[in-house]
Order: sequence, then structure tokens, then C-alpha cells
Amino acid sequence: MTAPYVRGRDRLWFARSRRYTIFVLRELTSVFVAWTVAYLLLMIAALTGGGYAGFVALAGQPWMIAVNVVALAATCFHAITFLNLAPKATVVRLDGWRVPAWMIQGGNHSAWLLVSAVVAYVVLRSP
Amino acid sequence: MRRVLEPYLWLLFSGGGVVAALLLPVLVLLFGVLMPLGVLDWPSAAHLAGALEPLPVRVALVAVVALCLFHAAHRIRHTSEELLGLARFDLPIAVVCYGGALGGAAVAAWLLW
Amino acid sequence: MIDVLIVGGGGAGLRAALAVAETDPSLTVAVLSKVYPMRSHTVSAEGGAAAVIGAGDSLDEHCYDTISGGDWLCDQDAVEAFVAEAPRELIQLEHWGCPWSREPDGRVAVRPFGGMKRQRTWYAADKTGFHLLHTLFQTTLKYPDIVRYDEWYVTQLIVDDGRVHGVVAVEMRTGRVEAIPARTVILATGGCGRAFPFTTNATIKTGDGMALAYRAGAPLKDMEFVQYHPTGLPFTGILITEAARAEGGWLINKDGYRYLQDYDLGRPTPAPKLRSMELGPRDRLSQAFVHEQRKGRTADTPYGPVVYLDLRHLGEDKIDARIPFVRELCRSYQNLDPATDLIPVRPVVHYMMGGVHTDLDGATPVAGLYAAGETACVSINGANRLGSNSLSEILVFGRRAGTAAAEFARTHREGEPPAVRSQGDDERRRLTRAREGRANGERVAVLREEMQHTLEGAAGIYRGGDVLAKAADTLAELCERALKARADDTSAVFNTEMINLLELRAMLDVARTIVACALNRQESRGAHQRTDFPVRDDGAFLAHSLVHRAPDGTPSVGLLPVTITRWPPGERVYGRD
Amino acid sequence: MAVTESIRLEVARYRPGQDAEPVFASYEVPLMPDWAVLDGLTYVKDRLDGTLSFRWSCRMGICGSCGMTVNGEPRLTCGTFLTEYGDGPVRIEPLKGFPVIRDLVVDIEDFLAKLSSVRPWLVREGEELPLTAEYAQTPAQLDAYKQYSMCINCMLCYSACPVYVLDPDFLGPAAIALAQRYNLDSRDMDDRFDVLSQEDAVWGCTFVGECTNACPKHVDPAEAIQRYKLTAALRSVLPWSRR
Ligand SMILES: Cc1cc2nc3c(=O)[nH]c(=O)nc-3n(C[C@H](O)[C@H](O)[C@H](O)COP(=O)(O)OP(=O)(O)OC[C@H]3O[C@@H](n4cnc5c(N)ncnc54)[C@H](O)[C@@H]3O)c2cc1C
Ligand code: SF4
Ligand code: F3S
Ligand code: FES
Repeated sequence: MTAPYVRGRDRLWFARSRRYTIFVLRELTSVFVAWTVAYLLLMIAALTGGGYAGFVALAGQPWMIAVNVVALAATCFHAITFLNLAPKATVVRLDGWRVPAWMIQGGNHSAWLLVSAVVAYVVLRSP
Repeated sequence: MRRVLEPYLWLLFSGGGVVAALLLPVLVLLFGVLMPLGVLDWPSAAHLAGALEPLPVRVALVAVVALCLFHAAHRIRHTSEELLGLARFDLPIAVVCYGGALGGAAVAAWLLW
Repeated sequence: MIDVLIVGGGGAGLRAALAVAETDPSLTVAVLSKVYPMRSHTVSAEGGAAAVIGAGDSLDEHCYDTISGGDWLCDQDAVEAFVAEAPRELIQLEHWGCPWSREPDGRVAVRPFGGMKRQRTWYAADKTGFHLLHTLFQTTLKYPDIVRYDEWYVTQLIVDDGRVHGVVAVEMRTGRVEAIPARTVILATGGCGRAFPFTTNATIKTGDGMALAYRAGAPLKDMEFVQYHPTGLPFTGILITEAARAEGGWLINKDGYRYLQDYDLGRPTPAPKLRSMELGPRDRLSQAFVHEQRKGRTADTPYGPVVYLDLRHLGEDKIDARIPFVRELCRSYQNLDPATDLIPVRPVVHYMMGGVHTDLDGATPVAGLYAAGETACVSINGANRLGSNSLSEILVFGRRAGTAAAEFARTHREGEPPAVRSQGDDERRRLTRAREGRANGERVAVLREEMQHTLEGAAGIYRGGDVLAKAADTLAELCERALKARADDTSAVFNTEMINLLELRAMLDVARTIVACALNRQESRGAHQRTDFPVRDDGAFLAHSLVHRAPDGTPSVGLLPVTITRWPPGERVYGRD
Repeated sequence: MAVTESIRLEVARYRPGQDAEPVFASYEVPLMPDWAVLDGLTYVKDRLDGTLSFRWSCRMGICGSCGMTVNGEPRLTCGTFLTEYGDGPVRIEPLKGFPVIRDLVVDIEDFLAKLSSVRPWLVREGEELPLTAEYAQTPAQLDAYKQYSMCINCMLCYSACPVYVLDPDFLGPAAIALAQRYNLDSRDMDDRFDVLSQEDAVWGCTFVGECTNACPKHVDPAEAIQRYKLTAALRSVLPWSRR
């Protein structure tokens, strides 16, 4: 008679607002993180087991390039969101003054650029 | 039991998130996009194998693989449960996800030694 | 059987509950409230709570400010007890975790306030009441033995043979009507600002406790003293705290002139000066507004005449540090930024000095019935309350009432009399009938608006005998009409239409006592200004109004002498040293 | 003020015993420039339909009772203005994620139980100061927890959090922020690890961050939770490091 109404599970909750959708996309970048790791492992396998040429051919397949372009976008999205959210867990206080989030974020992104540059240098420097 | 594990899983997830953020984009960019498209030349196998030679590099690589996969496993576990409403199957899902991550790390170790 | 049943989960009620729980865990204590405790109106208080702490201040000075502020209508023994215990109460709150604003050395900070000669108002930015209420509420959670009846509405006190035995209340969620037996009842139901059309008060402030006590035979005291706060936002009535003036805000008329200097409140100085100009008492400031309006020096808005509160010279940093909520409220509700714009304000009904007549322990003449907080009148506020005395009052007298009720419950262990059941059954029948619905009749809102405008017209800042007499008749007639009000909602579950009707009836009872007391007091004192009797008359009226309900429902007013201990009546001097 | 325009409110009605599930009722109310959604609802209740039930009290954004879903978003209806919705209609539903008692009134008992479960009071050990002296706390120490003390218990953050809406056992944003309000208070001696470091407590949060977006008082519960995750993780790795 006076029972409260309990709404059933909303299966499409992630489509109810743009921000929910972005959240889900952010989480789904993890699939491409896993993919990227798998791809790199394939390459390592080719390097250590001999078959590098075969790997290079596989990597050149258009569908493979397409997948990797998506993976690039996903990992970049992951990097941006993850590095932006980091200051939430780490509140840095100097002498009672709270270091503003943008500074920490800025530091994170600079680190990202730096690491990327180093990696690129190691891979590409002429043998 | 898993209650006690949660903080450790989260640390691995967070560490993996940072590593993935710092390293993966540049790696896919180089090996997945620019080289296959011919914008850059593929380095020689010898050069790459040489780069993998030092022990610290191999240890680091295994760690990177493990952390990134843990990161992915953690998110995939939670997202699949939230997206598909599978929270009641948390235990098997967790086993599959984290098991997969461990497996991947093992493969990496095996390949590099 | 409940030993101490507290009606009201605001500051006074929760403080009383803690007093019982902390001193005698063997007693059962319950808090019953028509809203969840943290929604109670104490949450809206902004400016601060007064208590002497600083060096250079003294208890006597706080007493004197309070008594002169109250135009010598305060009971001075009550004021002395209040002032002496207030510091302890505010420190107790600190020990419970209240986030008081601090000095750089870690001590509690104080700010100036209207009518106070020293800085003694403790504050938590400008959300003092919010922090105070949440601290109290969260501290009560530590005591799982404090039983809570959340969203229960008390409709009647069970009184038999001059002694209270409990209450009848509706559980709003189910519509269930229950007689709840109790050895003692403490009314902590807050004020009645909603009886007026334009008020700072929340919608729950409908004078229920005053009406409950009054109908149960306990007299109300000093009901003619209704405080107008000088600075409310035009349309909503939302309060801009006095702290805005304490921090240095100016009141200016439409010509940009600090008009208070024309009303014997001192000379303008750039920095705020205690007990002067903008830091004068509220009654005098609100009266000055009326005179400005008559002189045509107020500005017109769709919601009536206004003057302006000027905070621009304080600068953004000070506003954000000291009165951030003022900025938030102005932005949301007035679409302006006090750092760059003038805030339009006008006087608004804010606080009820009168209430249920009690002694220093909150005891009413009905045995076992206590009252504390805004609903009570211990008589520390007299004819005009000073800002920031009320939050301290609800703590001091909440605790006192709790302790006294606990003592009464310990010493009166007799069982439940048959009256509990029979009165409960009667009330249940009445309320069930009320839910059967009535299609023809006037809407609650229509009656309510008529009551509000009648009251504002007759018992506003200035009052006249003939208007009051007419209002008394109109209100009596409205009481009749309210008995036949329309009722569309027949549901038992969360029937707010029925609650609104019960609240209306409470407000009507209270409104009639306000008008009757105002009519009886043929003098001008504090917040009660009679155009036909413009001066204070200590010969005839240095006395409280005490109003009883006659059997036919009409209010009958008598006088009760004021207790004077050390401060003989004198002139109220502001801005002149 | 002269009424120039009107706006349509579509209000969810649920009358237990009468409706199997909520239905929408339409009301036409004046579109006044300074009316909040709540003013629209009180207009309906006062003039059009006395049977509509909803909670409100302070009408100034501080009591926390008037939270509802307005056009899909959790909002304080006293602080959300009709003009925001232009030509309307404005769809008003009860807060998502809570059982509906009637019309726009939801059941908050479970939320209150959660608040109580985190020991939201000052926990102290040892000697107490007498009631003549306060515990010293510098403005910087006050600042360390102040933001988390601003919560008005309006529950918008719960309604916005998909984790809570899917799994009502999740301790949820406001309760964790409240725990942190005390954890970070220099006068408090507890860290509430036993209640907070649980699967259904901080570890249940997947950092959607919507709680913080929805919060009308800038409490930033998402931050409170992530900070505690770090605290709890470090405490687990270094068991001797309490706080
Ligand atoms: C906007 C504003 C700002 C203020 N600022 C200050 C300030 O800065 N300093 C200061 O000292 N004072 C201030 N005041 C005054 C002060 O806040 C109040 O006087 C004080 O909070 C009253 O507290 P209380 O406990 O008596 O009542 P309330 O907090 O109003 O609580 C009343 C309780 O009674 C319950 N109740 C009522 N009727 C019933 C019923 N029939 N059945 C069941 N329960 C019922 C309600 O649910 C509620 O829990 C301010 C007031 C306002 C309006
Ligand atoms: S954290 Fe914010 S949104 Fe959540 S209950 Fe508190 S005030 Fe409301
Ligand atoms: S939305 Fe929910 S998942 Fe966490 S960050 Fe906020 S509690
Ligand atoms: S009515 Fe109090 S927060 Fe909206």
C-alpha cells in the first residue's frame, strides 16, 4: 500500500549524459592499452625469434594501421585524462599553501613529453 | 580475502596508468603508425635487439608490460561490471582479468630470456 | 516510556539531547522532528554566536549590551546566567569539532556585531549556524541511544491534570498517527517567521511549538516583539547577514548617503565602529528604513522599496575570506556581485523575541513541559534581540532544559495514565477525518496569504491601535475559515497538504497572540513601535506580556514584572559615547 | 510583476497504492525572471494542485532538502532557475538512485545510515581539555579540511554517481568526504581505515567524477575519495604508517 517505488536498472545509463559517455570511453581506453602491449610483445617475439620481416609486413597491413591509429588516439586520451586526474589523489601542500592542480598537471604533461622524446631518441638514433 | 588485496591492486593499477600514459603513445606512434606508413624507416632488427640486450632494459620491459596489463585488467574488470551489470560475477571476472595480466607478463619474461 | 522527548531537531533540540545523553545514559531520550535534524532552520544562521572570550571584554559588558539592546525588557537574572554560560557552550562546540574561524595563532577568532560594544561574536566564516548544526547532529550520531523520529509532525501535547504525558504525532511517511508517551517533553520547535509574508525564515518556521504549548494551557510571553532584520534581499527575503556590516559594509539610500547618521546612530566613519551607525541594533535600523521611505529616499523595485548595502570597498579578498556565502547568495539569487555592485535590501521579518514562557531552566508552568530555543521566551532578548545572541541562547538553554528535564524524569517515575491512549485516539480520529478530503472550501495558500498580509499590515515595524483591533477580528474569522479549508489530498503517505493546513492553524493561533499583545502594549519599546503611543512607558509597561488562551480560543493578555538585578532602566544610547 | 510568459513543468507523480510506477503530470506556471524551479513547484502546490508533494525548507541552498532531477540532472531546485530552460518544458523527477516514497520525495534512510557509519564526530583519546580552553587550530590546519565540511547532505552526488545507482551498497561520495572532513581535522585522532578501506567504500569508486560535478557546495567528494585511496594504499603497504 505504501511501498516506495524502486526504479529498475537502467541498462543505457552511460548514454544518458555526455559526461557518462566520456567516462566510459575513458575506461575503455584500457582495452587499447592492453592491445598496444600485445602488439609490442608481438614485435619482441619477432625480434627474438627471428621473423622481423614478417612482423613488418603484418604491421603494414591497412587494417593493422587503422587499429593502431585508434590505439594511438586511445592511449593519448588515456594519457591526458590520467595525468590530469593525478592531482586529485595527491594534494601537495607547501608551507600551508596548496599547490594548484594545474601546476601538478603541467608537471605531469611535461614529464610525458620528456619521456616520449627520450624513447624516440633511443629508438631512432642511428646505429 | 580480496578486501585485503584491493589497495595493492589499486597501486598496481595507478602505477600502470602512469607508465602507460608516459610510454605507450610514443611507442604506438612510432611502431604502429609512422613506421608502417613509411614516414619513418624501420630500424634494423639488430639495432632493436641491441637496445633490448642490457639486463636492466629487459627487467624494466617486463615490469612495464606487467604494470600496463594490470592497469588494463583493473579497468576492464570494473567497466565490464558497470557497463553490463555483472557485479555478481566479480570473482570470476577478476580472476580472468588479473590472470590475463599475469600471463602477459609471463610471456614477456619468457620472450626476453 | 521515553524519559525525555524532544520536539525539534534544531540547535536547541540537539543540544538538549546531548545534555541528557552525556549526563545520564540510563535515561531514554528521543528527538522528534518534522524535518531531518540537519534540515532544521538553525542551518541558515550565518553571522555568528556571541560569548565573551577576549581580553578587554567582560561578562558585565555583554550583559549590559544585551539588556540595553532589549530596551530593558530582559530578565536580568536570565541574562546573567546566559552570558556566564555562553563561553563554555561555544568551547564545548569547539571540542565537538565545530570549525570555528581562527586567528593565526590557532585561537578562535571573533568579529564585531550589531549593538555589541566589544568583539565577541564567534563565527565559522558566514555559515555559523550550518556548522553548528552539523557538528551537533554528527555528535549525536555518537550516541546510538538517542532515538530519532525523523519526519514526524507533532499535532498535540498530551496534558492531563496540569502535567504533560507525551505527544501525539503523525509519521509523515505513512500517515500513521501515534500517541507517544513521555515523562517530559521539551519543545524546541523554533520561530514563526512564516506567519509574515516577507521573512528570512525557512518554510518550516510556523510556530508549531508555541501553538502546541498555548493550546495545552502554557502561556506565551512577549509575543508582540517581532524582529525585523534591516537587510533582506527583496524578492526572496533571503538574509544578508549582519556580519556584512560588521566587516565594514555601509547602508546607503538611493542618493548614496549613509542615512543612519540622521537617526541618532552616530557619525559615519570609514571603519566600522562598535555600537554605532551600521552596527546599531536591528530595531533602530529597520525603523530608520521606514523613515527614509517616507522621505522618498529609498529606491523602487518590483518587490517594494529598497536601500543599498555597499560592500564594494571591502574588496574581493576580504569578501571571499569573511563572508563568502553573502557573495554566493547575491550571485545566485540577485544576479549581482557584491564586490562590484550594490546589494538592494529591505527590512524583513527575522526573529521572534517572544515565545513559550519559561523559567531559567526552560520549565513552563505545565509540569514536565519544557521549552528552549527560539520557540521559548526565557527573556534574555527583551524587546529586541542582539544579533548572534540567539545561537548562543539555543545552546545555553537547550542544555539547561535537557538537564532539568532529565532531573524531572528521574524523580517522576509513575506509569502511563489513561489520558495518553484516549487523547491519542481522539486526535487520530480528528486527523483521519481531516484526510477524507473536502472539495469546496478555500485553499490553504489563500488563507495563509490573507493571514500573512493581515499580520504585516497590523504588526509590522510600526503599529497602530485601530489597525491592530481590526486585524484581531480578521484573524479570528480566518481561524473559522481554516476549519473548513479545502483538502484535495486524501493520501496517507507524505501528505504535505495536510501538514500545511496544520501549520496554518498553528500560525493563526500565534498570529492572534501577536496582535493581542501588540494591542495591549500601549507604549513603544524596542521592536514594538506604536504610532499612537510613541514613547516608552516604564511606569505602566516595564513588564512582560503574558498571554493565555481563553476557552473560546481568544487570547487573554496580562502583565508580568521584569526581573531587574543590577541595571536600572536607562536610555538606549548608540553612536554617542 | 506582470506575467508575460509561462513555462510548462512536467512533474513526475507517484502515489503509492494508486500508481504502479511514476507518471508525468503537466503544469503551466508563470515564467518569472527570478523564479527558481522550486518557486514553480510551490506555485503548482499553492494554486493548481495541492496534492503534489516535495520537500523544501530554506530556499537558500543550505538545508539540502530540495534535491531533484531537473531535465535529467541532479539539482538543488531552490538554486536552479526556470529561465535556464528557455522555452521549457522542464522535466522534474525525484533524485535518481533512491526509492521514491511519493511524488518527488525519496527515501534517505540508507544515506543517513551511511553517514553515521563513518564515525562523523571528533574522535579523541586521552585527556580532554577543560571547557575553558579551545584546542588550537591554525587557519592552515582549518583549511586542510574546511572544504569537506561544507557538505549539506543534499545527496546530489549519490544521484550523479553511476556506481551508487547500480550498487546501493556503495558507501558513496558524501559519506567518504565526511569521513575525510574528520580525518584531516588536526583535532581528530582516528583514520577510519576499517570503514573506508572496503570494497564497498573507497575501493568501489571508479573515479567517474560526476559526484564533484553535481555538488552544489564544491565539496569535491571525488578528490576526497582518491586522496583516501592513496592514504589507504600507503597504509596497507607500510602498515606502521598511520596517517
Ligand atoms: C537566516 C537567518 C540567519 C540567522 N543568523 C543568526 C546568527 O548569525 N546568529 C544568531 O545568533 N542567530 C541567528 N539567527 C537566529 C537563529 O538561527 C535561530 O533563532 C535559531 O537557529 C533557532 O534554533 P532552534 O533550535 O530554536 O530552532 P530551529 O533550528 O528552527 O529548529 C526547529 C526544529 O523543530 C522542528 N519542529 C517544528 N515544529 C515541529 C512539529 N510540529 N513537530 C515536530 N517537529 C517540529 C523542526 O523540524 C526543527 O527541527 C538567524 C536566523 C535566520 C532565519
Ligand atoms: S558532497 Fe556535495 S552533492 Fe554530495 S551531499 Fe554533500 S553537498 Fe550534496
Ligand atoms: S561519481 Fe562515483 S565513482 Fe567515484 S568519483 Fe564520484 S563516487
Ligand atoms: S530548500 Fe534548502 S537547499 Fe533548497
